[in-house]
Amino acid sequence: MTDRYGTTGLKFYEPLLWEKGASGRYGYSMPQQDVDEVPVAADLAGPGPDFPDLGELDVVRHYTRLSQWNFCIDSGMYPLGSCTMKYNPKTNDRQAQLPGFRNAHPLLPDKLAQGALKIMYELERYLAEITGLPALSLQPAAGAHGELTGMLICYAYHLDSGQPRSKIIIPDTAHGTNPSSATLCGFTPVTIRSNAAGILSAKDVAAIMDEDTAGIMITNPNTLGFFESDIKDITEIVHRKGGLVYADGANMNAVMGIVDMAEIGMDILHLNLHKTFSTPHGGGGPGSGPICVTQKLAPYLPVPRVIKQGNTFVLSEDFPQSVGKIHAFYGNFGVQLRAYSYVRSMGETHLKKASQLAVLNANYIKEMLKKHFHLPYDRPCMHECVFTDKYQAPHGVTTLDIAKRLMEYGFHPPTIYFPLVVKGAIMVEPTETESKDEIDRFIVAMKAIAKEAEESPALLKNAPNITKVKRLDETGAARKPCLSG
Amino acid sequence: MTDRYGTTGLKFYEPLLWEKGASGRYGYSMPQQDVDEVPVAADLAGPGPDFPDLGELDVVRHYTRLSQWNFCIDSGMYPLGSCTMKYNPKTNDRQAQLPGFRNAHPLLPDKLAQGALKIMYELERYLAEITGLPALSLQPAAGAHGELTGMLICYAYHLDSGQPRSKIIIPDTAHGTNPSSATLCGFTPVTIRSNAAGILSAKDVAAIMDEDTAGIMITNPNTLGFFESDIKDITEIVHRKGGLVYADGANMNAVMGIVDMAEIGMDILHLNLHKTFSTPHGGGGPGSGPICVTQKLAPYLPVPRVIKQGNTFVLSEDFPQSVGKIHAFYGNFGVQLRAYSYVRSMGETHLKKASQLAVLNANYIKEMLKKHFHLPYDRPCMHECVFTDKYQAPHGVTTLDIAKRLMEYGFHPPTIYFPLVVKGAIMVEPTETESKDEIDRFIVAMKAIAKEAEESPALLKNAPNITKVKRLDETGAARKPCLSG
Amino acid sequence: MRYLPHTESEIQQMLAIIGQAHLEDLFSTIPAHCRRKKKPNLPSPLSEWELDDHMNRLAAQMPQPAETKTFIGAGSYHHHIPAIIFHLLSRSEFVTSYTPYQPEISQGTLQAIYEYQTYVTRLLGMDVANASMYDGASSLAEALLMAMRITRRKKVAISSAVNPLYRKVVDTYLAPTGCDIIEMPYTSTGCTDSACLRQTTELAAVAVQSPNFFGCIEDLSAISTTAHQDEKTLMVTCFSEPLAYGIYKNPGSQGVDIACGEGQSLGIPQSFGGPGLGMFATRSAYVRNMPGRLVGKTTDLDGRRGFVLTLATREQHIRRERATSNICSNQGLCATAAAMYMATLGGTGFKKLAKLNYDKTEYLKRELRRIGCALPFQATTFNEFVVAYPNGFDRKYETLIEKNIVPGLPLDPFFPDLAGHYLLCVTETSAKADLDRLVKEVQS
Amino acid sequence: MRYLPHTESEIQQMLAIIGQAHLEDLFSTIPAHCRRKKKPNLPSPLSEWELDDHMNRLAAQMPQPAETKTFIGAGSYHHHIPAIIFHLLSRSEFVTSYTPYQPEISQGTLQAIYEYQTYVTRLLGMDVANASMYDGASSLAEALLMAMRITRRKKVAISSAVNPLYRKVVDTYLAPTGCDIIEMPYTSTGCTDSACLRQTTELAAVAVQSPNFFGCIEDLSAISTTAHQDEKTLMVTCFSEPLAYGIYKNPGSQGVDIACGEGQSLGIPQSFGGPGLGMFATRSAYVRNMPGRLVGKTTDLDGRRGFVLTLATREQHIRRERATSNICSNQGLCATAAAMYMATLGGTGFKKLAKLNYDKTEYLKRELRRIGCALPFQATTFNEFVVAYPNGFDRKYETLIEKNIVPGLPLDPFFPDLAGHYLLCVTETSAKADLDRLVKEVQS
Ligand SMILES: Cc1ncc(COP(=O)(O)O)c(C=O)c1O
Ligand SMILES: Cc1ncc(COP(=O)(O)O)c(C=O)c1O
Repeated sequence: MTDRYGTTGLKFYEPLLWEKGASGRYGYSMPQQDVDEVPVAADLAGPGPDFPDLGELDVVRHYTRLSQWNFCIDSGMYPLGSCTMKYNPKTNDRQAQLPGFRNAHPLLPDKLAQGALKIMYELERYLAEITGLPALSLQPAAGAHGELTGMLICYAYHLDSGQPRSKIIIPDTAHGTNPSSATLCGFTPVTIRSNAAGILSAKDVAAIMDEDTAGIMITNPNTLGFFESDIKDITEIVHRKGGLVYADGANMNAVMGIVDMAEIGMDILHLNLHKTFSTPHGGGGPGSGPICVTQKLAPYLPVPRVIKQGNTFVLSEDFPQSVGKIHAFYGNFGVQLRAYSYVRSMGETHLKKASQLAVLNANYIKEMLKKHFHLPYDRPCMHECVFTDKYQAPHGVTTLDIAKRLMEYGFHPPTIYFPLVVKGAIMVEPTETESKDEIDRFIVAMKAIAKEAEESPALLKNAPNITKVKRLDETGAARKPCLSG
Repeated sequence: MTDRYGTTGLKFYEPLLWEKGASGRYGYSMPQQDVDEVPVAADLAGPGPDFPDLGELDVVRHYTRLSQWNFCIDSGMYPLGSCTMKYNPKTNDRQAQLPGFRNAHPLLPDKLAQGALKIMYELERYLAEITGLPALSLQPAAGAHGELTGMLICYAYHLDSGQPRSKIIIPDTAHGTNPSSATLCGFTPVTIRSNAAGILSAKDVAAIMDEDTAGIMITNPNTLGFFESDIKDITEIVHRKGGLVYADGANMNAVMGIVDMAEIGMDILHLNLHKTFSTPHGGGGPGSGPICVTQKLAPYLPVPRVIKQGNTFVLSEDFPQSVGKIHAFYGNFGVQLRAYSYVRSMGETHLKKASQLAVLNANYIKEMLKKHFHLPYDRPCMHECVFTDKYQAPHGVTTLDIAKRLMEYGFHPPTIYFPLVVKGAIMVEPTETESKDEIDRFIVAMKAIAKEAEESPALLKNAPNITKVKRLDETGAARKPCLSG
Repeated sequence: MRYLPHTESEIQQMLAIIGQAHLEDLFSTIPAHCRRKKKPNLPSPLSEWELDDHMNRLAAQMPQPAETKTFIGAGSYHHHIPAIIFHLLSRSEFVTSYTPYQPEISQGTLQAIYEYQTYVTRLLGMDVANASMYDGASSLAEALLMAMRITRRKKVAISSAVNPLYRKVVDTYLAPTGCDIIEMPYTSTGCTDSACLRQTTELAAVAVQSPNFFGCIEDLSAISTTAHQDEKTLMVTCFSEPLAYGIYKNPGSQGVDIACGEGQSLGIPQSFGGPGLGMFATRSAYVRNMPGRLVGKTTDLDGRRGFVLTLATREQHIRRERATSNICSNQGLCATAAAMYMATLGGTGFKKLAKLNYDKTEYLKRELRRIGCALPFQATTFNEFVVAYPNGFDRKYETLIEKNIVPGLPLDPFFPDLAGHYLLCVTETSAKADLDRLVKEVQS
Repeated sequence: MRYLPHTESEIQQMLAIIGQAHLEDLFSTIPAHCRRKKKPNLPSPLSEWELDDHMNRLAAQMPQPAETKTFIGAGSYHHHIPAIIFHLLSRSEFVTSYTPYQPEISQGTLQAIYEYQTYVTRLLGMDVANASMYDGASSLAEALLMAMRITRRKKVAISSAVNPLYRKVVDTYLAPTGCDIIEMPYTSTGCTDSACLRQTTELAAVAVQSPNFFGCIEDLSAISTTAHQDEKTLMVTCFSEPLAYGIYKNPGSQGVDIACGEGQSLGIPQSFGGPGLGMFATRSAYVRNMPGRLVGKTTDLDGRRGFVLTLATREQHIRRERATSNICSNQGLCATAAAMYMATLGGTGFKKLAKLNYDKTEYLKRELRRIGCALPFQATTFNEFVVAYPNGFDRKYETLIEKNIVPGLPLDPFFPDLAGHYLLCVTETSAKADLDRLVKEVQS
C-alpha cells in the first residue's frame, strides 16, 4: 500500500475522429423514408459537410477512451479555488432526464408547461430566500452572463434616473469576468486595492466613489477567501452617492444561511448554480448564473418572468422597464432543475451546514499547511485559502511546478496564479463534500511536495510524468494556432 | 502518432472499502420513520453486519476508480475465443431500464404482466426460428445452466422411455461445462478425439455409440472454429441407437441464418444470449442460456412456460412431463429483454450478415497471421481461429507471454490454452462488430509481438509493465487462499 | 446496420486476402446438405426509434411504479435503489468486460468481487463466500449437492417453509442424483418443525430458510443443534431477504455450515424475477468443495496488492467432469451492485433500514389485526407475514388490482391448506399512508 | 445528509487543529451586524425517494413524448438522439470535470472540443470555430459586438426574418453600446430584402439568418455581395437549425464572415430551451477578435500530440476589461454532445438526415396546400414553414392541444401582421402517419 493515490495504468491512444472511419460505414439509425423524395433547388444545394463515416462502436470507443484521459470530481479531489468543485449528486441528473422535462419544447403553451414553470418559480423563491434578495431571473446561462445582466440592470437603472454614469469600482482581487462584464455595458473599471488584511477598506472606497460612478462590483467572500468586513460601510458609501452594489456571488458557498446579501447592502448578485448549487460543470459548462436583485431593481430583470396567476404559472413579458432578453429562452433549464433538486434535498439546515463544513475544511488545510507553504494573509479564511510558492522559490520551484507534481499524487491542482494580487498564488477550495480522510491525504501530498521541492526539485520541474501527456507547448500553440484539423 | 494503442496515464490507487469511511458517516437516504419503533425479540436480535460507514461520494469515487482498472469492449477489441465479445448496443440497456420492466414483480397476476410475457413469448419464437428448434425455455441463467437443463431433459427422456442410460459422448475439444453438466445428471462422459482436420469422424462416433449411451454433446462449429461436417452422419448414428444429440450453441454466432440446427439432427441446444445475442457480460454475468428442443422433447422443458390464450399471454405450469424448475422465476428476464431488442433491431438479414462478417474477420486474421503464428489446422475456419506458440517456443516465449504483451498494445488477449487439445492454444474470435481498421491494428500488433519474440523475448516475458498491476502470484493465491478481508 | 462496420469495399479487400469471391464462399466447409434453405422468419428490423416506441408500448402494459402498490415479496423485494448505483453500475468498464481471466486488466472487477465476498461473509457471519450463483434457488440446490459430495450421502431434509419455488428447483437439480428428500413440516407458529429429524439418519443436510417463506424467523441455533447430532450432517440455511440480518442473528453465529440464498433485495431491480443474485457462503473447512468462482488476494511482481480468480481447480474449466459445479458465467454484475448497495448503506444504515422494514411491517400487522384480520402465524417476522383476509376477499382482490393495489400473494397455489391466506410484504418503500390505504380498502 | 461526510468527531478534531470550539466560531471574521438573523425559509429536506416522487409528479404535468406531437421548431428542434450519446455523455469524466485548465489531465475534454471545433468549421465552411457560446441568440449578439470591435463602427443591419427572440437578445446586448440597429424587412417570398443596404453606410455588420425564422433559405451570396460593397462591413449569418447545411450551401462558401447560431438540434435534448449550444465560427483573419475559448493542437515535451486552451490573451481572465468577451464557462458538455452526434451521423448520415427532414416537410406542405391552406412564402424551406390555417382555427388550436397535437407556433405575438399564421416544423421524428393525422385534423 502506498500514500500516493496517483499511480499509472493502461490507457489507450485514440486518433482524431477524421483519422478513423470508412466511407459508407454508419452509426446512426436512419428513420424510414416514408414520403417521396423531392429534389433540392440546385442553386441552393450544397455538398454537405465533410465528416468521416463511423460505426456505432467507433463512436463508443472514441469517447470512452477520451473520457479516460480526464480527471474529474468522481475520480478525485478537485480543490480548484473559486470553482467550488463539490460533489454533483447523481439523483439530480436522474431528475433532469425525466422525459417530460428532457423533451419539453420551450414555446409550449404555458398550460402544457406547468411542471417546468413551477420548478422555475419555486427555485427563484428558494434562491431569494438564500440570498435575501427578493427578485430574480434564472435566464443567465453562467456567472459571467449573470454579471452582464446585472451590469445591464445597473446601466438601465442609472439611465432611467436620468444620469448615466461612466465608471465602476472593481477591487484588484476581482475575477476577470467582472471588469470585462462591466466594460460590455460601457463602464470604465476603476481598480481599488485591497488592504493588508486582504480586504477592502471603506475609506479607500469613499475616496474614489463619486457621482459619475455607477457603483461597485464586489465579491464577498472575496477571492482571497476573506469576508469583506467593512461591507456595510462600503455599501452605505456607494448608496449615498447614488451607486449600486453588485455582488459576485461565486463564493456564496461560504455563507449560505449565514449572511443575507440584502441586509449587508447588496443590490444585485449573481449566483453560480454550477458552483454553490452542485450542478456539474461538464468540462466547461453548461452552468447557470441567476441574477438576484432588490425589489427596487426588480422591474429591470430580463423577460419573460414566471409569475403565478391563481394556481397557474405563466410566462409574462409585461415588464416595460426590463432590460430585455439575455437568452433565447429561459436560460439553462436543465441546470436549474438540478439546482432545484439540490435545494429540495438539502433544505435550510444542510445548506448552512454545507457552508460551515466548507469553511471548516479550508481553515483546516490552512492550519495544516501554513508551515509548509507561505500564507500571504495569516488569518481565518472562509471557504478557500491562498498560499504562494515563496518558500519554494529559492529552490527554483514555482507554483506551476507544485501544481503539476500534485497530479502525480492523484489530486487535481488548486487554482494557480489567481487572484492576481498574490504572486504565485495557490488557491485551495476544498468544498464541504471532501471528507477529512481525503483532506488529510491532500495535506500529506502537499507536505511531501514541499519536502521534494527542497530535496529534489527536479521531481517537480519535470512533473507530470505519469499523465497521458507531459507538459505541453502552450507558447507554440498560441504562436501558430492550429484550431481545427 | 504511434502504432501502439496501449499507452499509460494517470490512474488512482483505491483502498478496500473497509479501509475507508468513518463511523456514522452515511451515503444512503434513509426514508422517514413514519411508524412507531417496535423492539426486536431479544433472543433473535443480532448485532448486524460490520460494514464501514461511507458517504455517497466515497462510494462514487471508489467504484469510479475501480472501473478505470478494467479493460472492456467499449475501450478496445476483446477477441476472447469462444466468448463472442461483440459490441453491446446501448439502446438495449435503455429498454431494460424502462420502469415498467425494471420494477416488475415476477409474481404479478398474468394480466398485469402482459408486456413482459409478450417479450418472452416472442423471443422464444424468434430463437426457435433462428435455431430451427421449435420449442424452448428461457429459464436457464447462463450457458452452463442451459446445458444442465438440457442434460436433465436428456435424462428424463431416457427415464421415460424406460431405459436410463449411463454414458454420454463428449469430444475432447468440448468446453469444460459440457462434461461437468453431464456429470451433474449422472452421466459418465466418454471422451472422443477429434481427427486430423480438427473435427469428429462419424466412424469414431459409430465405434463408441451404444444403447447405454444417452447421446452426444457436440459444439458446432466446434471450439477449434470448424464446422463438424460429418454432423448429419453423426446425428444419424446417435439417433439410430436411441440417443439424443445435444448441441452446445455457444458458437451460434458463426451460423445464424446459415444452418438450421434441427435439420442437421440436433435435439437439444442451448444458446448464450450474452454471446451471440449481444447482451453484455457484466464482468462475469448475468448471462442467459435458453434451451431449445425438438417438438418431441418439448414436454420436458422447464415450467412455467409462456403460452398464448387468445390474445393473452399466461404462464402455465401444466406440463406434467416437465423436468421442473431450474430458476426461482423465469431466468434473467433483463438479459432476455436485451436479446429481444437485438433481434428486433437486426432482423433476419442482419443476423445472417453478422455471421458472415464474423467468419470473414476470423478468416482474414487467420490468413494474415498464419506465417507468424503456428496454425495447427490450416484450413478455412468459421468465426474463430486457433494459433499456437510453437514458432515462439524456441525463444522461450509462451502463449501466456504473448497474451500479456498484447495488453501493452492495447488489446485484450485472446482465449489461451483452450481448447485443451491444442498445445499452447491462442484462440482468436474477433466477432463481426470489429471493423477492418481495428482488425488490421490487431494484426500489426500480433506481428510486432512475433518479431519481438525473436528479437527481444524479455519484452514478452516481463509483460505487462504498463498495467495497473504486473503479473500476479496466482500460485500463492491458491496455496494460501485469502478470500475476504 | 450500425453495428456492422464493414463497407462493401472492405469486405472485398478482406475476401481477396482470404482468396474468396463472396461472403457465401466462406462457408464452403459446411456441406451443402447442412445449409438451411428456409430463412428464419423474423420481423423486419426496427430502427432505434421504432424499437424505443415498441418497447415503450410494451413497458406501458406493465404496472407503473408511481401508480401501483405491490405488496408482494415472496422472493423478490421492492427496495429503494440509490441513483448512484445505477450510475456506477452502468459504467462500460463494469458492463462490457468478461469474466476477469486476465487479472492485470481486470482489477476493477476483481477488487469489487473480493469486496462483495467480504461483505457477504460479514453479513452472514460465514468464513468464505463465492463470487455468486445464478439465483437463490439454484444456490440452495448447489448447497445440497455440495453437502452430498462432502458427506457422500444421498438424503436431505428440507423445511416445507422454504420458498416453494426454491424447493421445486431443488427437486429438479436433485432428480438425477437419486437423493431422498424429506420434508419437514411447519408448525402452527409458522416455523419449521424439526422433530422429524430425530428419527432420520444418514442425512447429508438439513435445509431451512430464515426468514422463511411465511416471513417467520427460524430458530437456526436449535435446528442446527438437532441437525448436528449427526456430526457429519451439514446445516444449510437459505434466505431470500438478507436485509433481515441487519437486525437478526446471522447464520454463522447459529451453527450454520452453508448459508445461501437470493441477494436481489440488495440493490438489484426486480426486473420480473431476474437477473438476481445467488449468494453462497460456507465455513473455511469446505472451501475446496464450494461451487462457483472465488476471488483471492495476492501480490504482483512488484509486491503490490492485487486480486485473481483462485482455487480454479474446483471448477469445470480445469476439473471438467470432476468439478464442484458446472457453473461458469455467474451473476457478477449483480454481485457488484449488491456490494455497492451494502457499501452505500454502511453498517449503520443497513441496521437502520432493516429496522425500518421491520417497524413498518409490525405497523401493518397491528392495523390488520385491529380490523379483524387473522394472522395465523405467531412467530416473529421481518418484512413479510401471512394474513387471512375476510371471507369473500377473492372478489375484492380483483377490485383492488383495478385500483392499482396488489394486496399480497394468494397462497393456495403453493399451500392448498392455506386457501384464503395471502403473503404480504412491506418494505421501506411503503409510506404509512400506503399502509393505511391498504387497511382501509381491505376493511371497506 | 449523505453529501456531507463529516462525522461529529471529525468536526471536533478539525476544530481543535484550527483552535476553535464550534463551527459557528469559524465565522468570527464576519461582523455580528453582517450575520443574518432570519433563517432562509425553505421547504424541509426531501429524501432521495421523496424527491423522485416529487419530480415524477412535476414531469408528469409536461407533455409525454410518446403521446404528444409538437410541430413547433422556432429555435428548438425535436430530433432523435441516439442512446449512445446519452450513455457516453453521462460518463463522470466528462460531466464532473471543470474547464480544462490543466491540460495534462484534461486531454479527453480538450480533444473532444478540438474535434467539435473542427466539425463546426467543416459544417459551416468557416476557418475557425470556438469552443461554444451560451446559445444561438447570445452568439449572434457577440458576433455583432465583434464586428463593431473590428470595424470600430456603431451601426448594424439585421433582417427582420431573424428569430425575433434572437433579435431581442441582440437589442439587450447592444443597448449600452449606442449602436444603431437597422431592420431589413422581409419580402413576400419570406426572405430578407437587402435593398435598404444600398442607402446605408458605415455598417459594422449585416446580419441574416438562414434558414430564417420562417424556415426560408436566404440567398447568402447575394446579401454578402451587397454587404461587402463596403469592404469593411462584415457579413454575419446565424441559424437555429444547422442540420440544413446537410443539403444547402454552407455560409463559408457564400461570403459570410461570421457564422453563428444555435446547435441544440445536433443531439441535445430540448430541455425547455436550455442548455443548448451557441456555435460561433469566423475567418482566420479575425481569430484574435473572437469571443470564447479555443482549443489548439500542440505537442508535449516528448513530442506527442496534445491539446491546450489557447489564444487566452483574448479572454477575460488575462485581458480583463479589454477582453473580446466576458464569457468564461460556456456550454462545453453540449458541444461535446454535438460532436458525438455529428460523429455518429457521419457525412453520409448528416446529408441523408437533412434530406429526410426536407422531404417530410415538403410532404406536409403539399398536403396542407392540397386541403386549401395558404403557404404565404414561396421561398425554399428546410424543415419549417409558415402556414395560414383556415379562418377560425384559433378554436381548433385548443381542441388539437387537448388531443395532444401542438399544430405549430402562432405567429401574431411576434409578427402582428402575420395573425392567423403559424410556424410549423417537421423533423425525422414525424412519421408520415403523424403528418397525415395533422392534415386530417386541420381539415376536419
Ligand atoms: C469569482 C468568480 N466570478 C465569476 C466567475 C464566472 O463564472 P462563470 O464561469 O460561470 O461565467 C467565476 C468563475 O470561475 C468566479 O470564480
Ligand atoms: C463453448 C462453450 N460452452 C459453454 C460455455 C458456458 O457458458 P456460460 O459461461 O454462459 O455458462 C461457454 C462459455 O465460455 C463456451 O464457450
